[in-house]
Amino acid sequence: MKRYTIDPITRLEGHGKIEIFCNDAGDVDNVYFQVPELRGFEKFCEGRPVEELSQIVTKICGVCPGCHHMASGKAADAVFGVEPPPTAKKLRELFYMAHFVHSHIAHFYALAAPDFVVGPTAPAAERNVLGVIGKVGAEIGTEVLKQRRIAQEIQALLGGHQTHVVMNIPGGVRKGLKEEERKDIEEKARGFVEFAKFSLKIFDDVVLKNKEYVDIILNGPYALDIYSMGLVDENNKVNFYDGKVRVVDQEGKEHCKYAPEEYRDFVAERVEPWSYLKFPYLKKIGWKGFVEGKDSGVYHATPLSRLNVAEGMATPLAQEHYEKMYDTLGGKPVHATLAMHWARLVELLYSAERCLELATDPEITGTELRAKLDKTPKEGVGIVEAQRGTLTHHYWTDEKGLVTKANIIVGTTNNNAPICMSLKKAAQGVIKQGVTVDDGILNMVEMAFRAYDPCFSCATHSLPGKMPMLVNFRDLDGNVLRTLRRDP
Amino acid sequence: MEEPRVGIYVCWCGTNIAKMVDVEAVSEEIGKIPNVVVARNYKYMCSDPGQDLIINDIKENNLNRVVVAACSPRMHELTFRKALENAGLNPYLFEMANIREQVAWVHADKEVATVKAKALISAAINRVLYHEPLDTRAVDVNPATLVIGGGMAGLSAALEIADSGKKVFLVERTERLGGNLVHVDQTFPYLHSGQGILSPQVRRAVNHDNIGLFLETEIDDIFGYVGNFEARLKDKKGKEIELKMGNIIVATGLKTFDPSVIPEYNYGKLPNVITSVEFEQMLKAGNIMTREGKEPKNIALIHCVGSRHEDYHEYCSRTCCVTALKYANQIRSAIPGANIFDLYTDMRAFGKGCEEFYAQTSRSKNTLFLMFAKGDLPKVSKAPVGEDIDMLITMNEMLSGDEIEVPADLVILMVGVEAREDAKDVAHHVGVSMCGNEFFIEKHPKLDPVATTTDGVYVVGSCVGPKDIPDTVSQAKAAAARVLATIAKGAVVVELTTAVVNEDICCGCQTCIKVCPYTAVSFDEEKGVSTVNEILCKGCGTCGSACPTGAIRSRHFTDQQILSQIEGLMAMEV
Amino acid sequence: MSFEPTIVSFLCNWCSYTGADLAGTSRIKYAPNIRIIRVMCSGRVEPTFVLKAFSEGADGVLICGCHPGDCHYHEGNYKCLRRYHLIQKYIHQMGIEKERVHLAWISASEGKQFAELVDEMTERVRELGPSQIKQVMETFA
Amino acid sequence: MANEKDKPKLKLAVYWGAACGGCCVSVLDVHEKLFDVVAAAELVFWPIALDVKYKDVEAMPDGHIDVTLFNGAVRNSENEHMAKLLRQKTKVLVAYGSCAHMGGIPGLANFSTKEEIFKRVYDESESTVNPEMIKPQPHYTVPEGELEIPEFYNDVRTLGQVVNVDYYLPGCPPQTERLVEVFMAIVTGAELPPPGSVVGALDKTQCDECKRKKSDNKVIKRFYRPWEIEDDGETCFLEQGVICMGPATRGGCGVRCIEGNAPCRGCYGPPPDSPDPGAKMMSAIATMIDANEEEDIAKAVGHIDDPAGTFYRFSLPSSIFRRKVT
Repeated sequence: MKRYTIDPITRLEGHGKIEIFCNDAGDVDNVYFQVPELRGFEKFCEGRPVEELSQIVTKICGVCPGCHHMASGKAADAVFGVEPPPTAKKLRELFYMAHFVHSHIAHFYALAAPDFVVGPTAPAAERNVLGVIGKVGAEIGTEVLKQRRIAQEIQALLGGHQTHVVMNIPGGVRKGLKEEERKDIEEKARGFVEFAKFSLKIFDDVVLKNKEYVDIILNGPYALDIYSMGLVDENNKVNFYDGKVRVVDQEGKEHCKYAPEEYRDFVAERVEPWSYLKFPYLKKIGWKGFVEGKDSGVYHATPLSRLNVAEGMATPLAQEHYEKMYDTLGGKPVHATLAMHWARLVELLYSAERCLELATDPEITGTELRAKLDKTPKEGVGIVEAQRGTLTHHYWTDEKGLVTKANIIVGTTNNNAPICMSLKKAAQGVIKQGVTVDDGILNMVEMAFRAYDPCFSCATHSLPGKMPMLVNFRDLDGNVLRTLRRDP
Repeated sequence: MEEPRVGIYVCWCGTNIAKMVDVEAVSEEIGKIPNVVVARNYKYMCSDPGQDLIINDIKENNLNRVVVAACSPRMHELTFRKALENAGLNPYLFEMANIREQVAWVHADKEVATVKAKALISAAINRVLYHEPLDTRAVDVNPATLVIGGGMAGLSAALEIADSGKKVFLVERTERLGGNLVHVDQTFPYLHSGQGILSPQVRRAVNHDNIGLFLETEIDDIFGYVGNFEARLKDKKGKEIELKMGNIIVATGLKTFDPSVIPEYNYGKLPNVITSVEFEQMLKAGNIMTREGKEPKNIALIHCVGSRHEDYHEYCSRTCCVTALKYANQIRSAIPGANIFDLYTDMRAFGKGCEEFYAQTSRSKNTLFLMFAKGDLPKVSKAPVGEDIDMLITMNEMLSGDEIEVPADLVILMVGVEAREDAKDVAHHVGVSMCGNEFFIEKHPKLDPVATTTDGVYVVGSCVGPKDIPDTVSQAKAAAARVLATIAKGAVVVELTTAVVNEDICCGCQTCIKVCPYTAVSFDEEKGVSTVNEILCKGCGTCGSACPTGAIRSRHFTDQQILSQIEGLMAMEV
Repeated sequence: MSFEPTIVSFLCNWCSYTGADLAGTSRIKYAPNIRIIRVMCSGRVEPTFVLKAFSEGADGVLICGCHPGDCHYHEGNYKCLRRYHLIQKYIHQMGIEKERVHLAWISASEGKQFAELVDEMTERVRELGPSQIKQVMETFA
Repeated sequence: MANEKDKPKLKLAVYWGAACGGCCVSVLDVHEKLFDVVAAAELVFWPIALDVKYKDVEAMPDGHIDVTLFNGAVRNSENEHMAKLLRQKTKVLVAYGSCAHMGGIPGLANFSTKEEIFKRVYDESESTVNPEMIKPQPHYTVPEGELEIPEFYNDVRTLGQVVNVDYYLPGCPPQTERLVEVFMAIVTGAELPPPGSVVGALDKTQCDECKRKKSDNKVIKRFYRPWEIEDDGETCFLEQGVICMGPATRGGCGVRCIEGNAPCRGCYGPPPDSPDPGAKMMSAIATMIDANEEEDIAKAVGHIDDPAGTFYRFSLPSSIFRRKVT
């Protein structure tokens, strides 16, 4: 038996590792995606004052700290049984939209674009953001970095700290928005909308006008027949900050729609001895292993799944592109993994538009920033949609508001099983008897993985974006027969 | 910092330390510790030859750190610091390990005691490694002196200083000078008249050009430091007076014990049970008689009233015994026929001429000395009707071993003395400590009996403990001499074991400002940092411990020194 | 052989250290487990010293200052009392028994009381057993 | 160093242990300056970005890498292995960010044991269904072969507790400007402080830069949690009774949290020569209590919730006690 160890030092709570086992015939037997690190936030959040958590949990991930900050902030509100005043909620969402813009821009240009703009089989050396720039022009590269910076400046302005935000306090936010600051954000938001539109145009020109790519998306070994999860508002439109979690099945039929505090009735996590990261699944369906189909509780929570569960986008331009995407890809739901890139761009546009809406909302400069806390703290759940999946924080406290228990389901964790399965499928699709495994082949496998934008890969935002890749051909005893890797 | 070269000296203190600590073994083992150049042990380190050992080693082995393991630093730290100075080494490059009071005298197992001694010494070594040379600073001495209390002690001190041409402010809370002596008719053992002794002194004090007299005046507050004190006085009308002085002599005296708390004596219930103070009034008035106006036939004197008794005061009031003898003599000359019963526990007639006075008194007729056991108090009760005497005293007489009844028309309680309840306030104003029975504590009971732990503040007379007139006066004059000496020098040296701010670290949070009880820390708006006034700072170190940045260092008690000392303590664990 | 605790003690110079000296001059015997460090005022004692003592292997820490109202520096002992309460709360949170740190007031005249205090403290700590901190230090990896 | 022109590119490595990625993001936050950095330095190892494997690092000659920015604490066997390897291969090893510097937020795990953490995460977690009580195993055999993951340690350690560190660059994450300053100093061969120093942070603490109004009124009757007061947005937090780590935390971050109306949390660590990262502040806070009566003091202290988590929020592993005694 051969073993391929794809050892991308990747990031979630630590470094990811992919093990591909092939049978003697040279066909892929099985694939394991391992997350080899744990930090145990659920444990050491115990004993901390609950208002502290929204600052502590940002350290779960420095790439999407804003998501944890928001989920935690909402959980803390719930613990005190309060709703923040409208201004506070809108300021949080404004921050959050900037967070999405910054993240989605980076992912598309640094990770997704190289595969399409430069081409999946192009020389590795070119298949990175610099390659993209080579294709579409240097000023765009600069523009990418600039937009990302601007998005981060907005986060710093509202959140105090550009990375590990200190915005939330139980019942609201610590800081209001001045008119001149609002004006500035409004300007920047207009820039976002333009840039999002431009990005969709690039996707249109480079990907959609290229039959080969569309073919890869639709017919490549990149489709999973699993459930979709995402957060929707009262009109079942996509929402990242607030609403209910909706799950649809393979045909797009609603499986369930639950409020944050009900999450335990619908989601459960499984432990495997070979990974520190747990595997969530739909509780009512149950765990049947790493398999597809209606009877398997496996689901994904990604840009694509979010669009799948929704009945549309809440902003006009995003809605247009939403419809266009499903028309092009043959109606809802879409299961083609690589369609996530498109979906992500639709979300980028939505975030930009929503950012502008909020920046021009008269209430945004209001001065009522905090609700009065008069109830005894007890228990609360906060859910937001993180870039990388539905994020759930659940806290219990004593009467002083000191945390006695915490339970957290991180965005990427939702996709732990799907990632394993996509990788297996991709590997089975491309690594076959007689196929010499080369750089391009490995990248084909990697594309499946990257599509999820798992939190670990997003740390590479705006750098030459290429998953490090190493393949060891081993004999049964695991001795390396031949090593294959890409040169940077 | 230059390579530390430490000298260790383990003192036997005769047998005091040597019999409980294996000094040989200790010095040998300690000698192996890095940086230790010499390790010796010697019979008496504080003796001249002992100090010479250190001085020579410093010169010959060019030591730059010295540790002496001996008695408490409160005893001899200064002695050895001087030795370092004489050898040309900064006195602060020295540390003491207290292996007498903290080891030899309090532990019973030599092996354990020796281990502990080693630990304390290794801690001292660890500490001294981080000692730094410290400067001292000379400050001018204000030639004026504040004397608190206008009794015999205060008067004597004030006059001594004033006579030498220096200004004195004499503060007395009552409306007249003289203190307790005012009540005394005659003094023992030579039966001089109290007035005869007192009035000339009072007269001189009142008219003395160098004495500013403040009657019916109390201390409101005192601040400053040796050479430069400032006092705020308040007189009866509430008027405030501000004064500046360089030294302070505390002579606040004592008060007599109130015997009504002793059930056995029925004082306050039986009209003819009186205190020695009240009896003095009779003697002064010249007529000894009962409340009923009759001349008493049987007169009893009871000793140790409120003294030498665990329920009241454990200490001896020192003057009552001889005073009682004095009464016996005075009564006999006033009422030759009277029977005098002297009920005592131990007759304490020490002091010049007192024992002779006792002998002479006991030889005289119709004075009967009866002894009761300490704590086994006689009981005074009304005599049954019909008897022609007023009261009966029942007691276990020790010499005969019989329980006897003593007849009495007049019972004189020889009341003891105690500290004034307001002594605490004074102690606080001048910063002196008090011992358990509220008398002030001297800097050293033997070597420095009139000074206190606060430089420039002296305590004299009965506020330190019960005293007779000669002791009081000599203390007062001793203190006066000390004060005059500093005035003559014109300057005193103040230690700079003060707090100091590292301005490169201080962030200006101002946590330290309100922490200081002496307003020695202030905020420099310009620099945005705190600064310490080295003269006002008394070196308690509280600000250093309150500083969140570590910018404030408590000189000679730095973090580094103390933390290193802790390591040393543990290094020697077995 | 029964466990012999080591107790590091911080005594203020004016009251407590003098009181300890008095215990000595009065030849009052007490447990040899105590190791004394002199500070000018209990107000100089800060958490760092206590934590350091434990990390070096002390099983208990005894802090003594002047009685309330009698501080040679007016209020240093109150500052110490405030820190003492927070130190206890902290070490408790770190899994160390509160009782391993003790604050007591000893005046210059309370030699007897000091000796008794040392014996009590020694017994209290003996009952608690050895402090685990030093072992944690050694196995920390 | 050699003069500007013929100077070879600086060989730079970036690696994380137990970290969140924020440190890496802070490196990326040079934004448009990124190209200048790439011009001045050759990234020889940055797992999240480059295809350079452990093996390749092992193959490098000792001291091959000029500067390594190691972020993250040491939490498992892999972290430790890489820390030692990179120490060997690096001339200047920089503990980058709070986790490598003091243990950081992951260091709070030293309140618990490995067993307690596993129990909570894999057994007790309310959303977890694990009747067989399965726990991740460093070595596990699946039908197809053996799978390995690093061993999870009981203690979280700082980088300095595992290997010899040349410089500490504090912050959670370090302010990018500070990184660029230090980076440029190294590139231009400017005078570097003695090894073991903290770089990229000020000796003075936050208050020195803090714009809030402060006075000597540091006396606190009652401590408040941030949500218990109406922060006026301009008075020193401590003077409002809210514990702020500012006075005991190095400046250099631009008082960013306080600018966001949150009290300083202490990520930049204590000023120079601090024997313990939290004890000084603990002492200061206790001293501020405005009470002398024992019961009043106890009451005031009662309102200081979670002292260990407050004074050692980012520094538990580097504290005198290192971890909770269990």
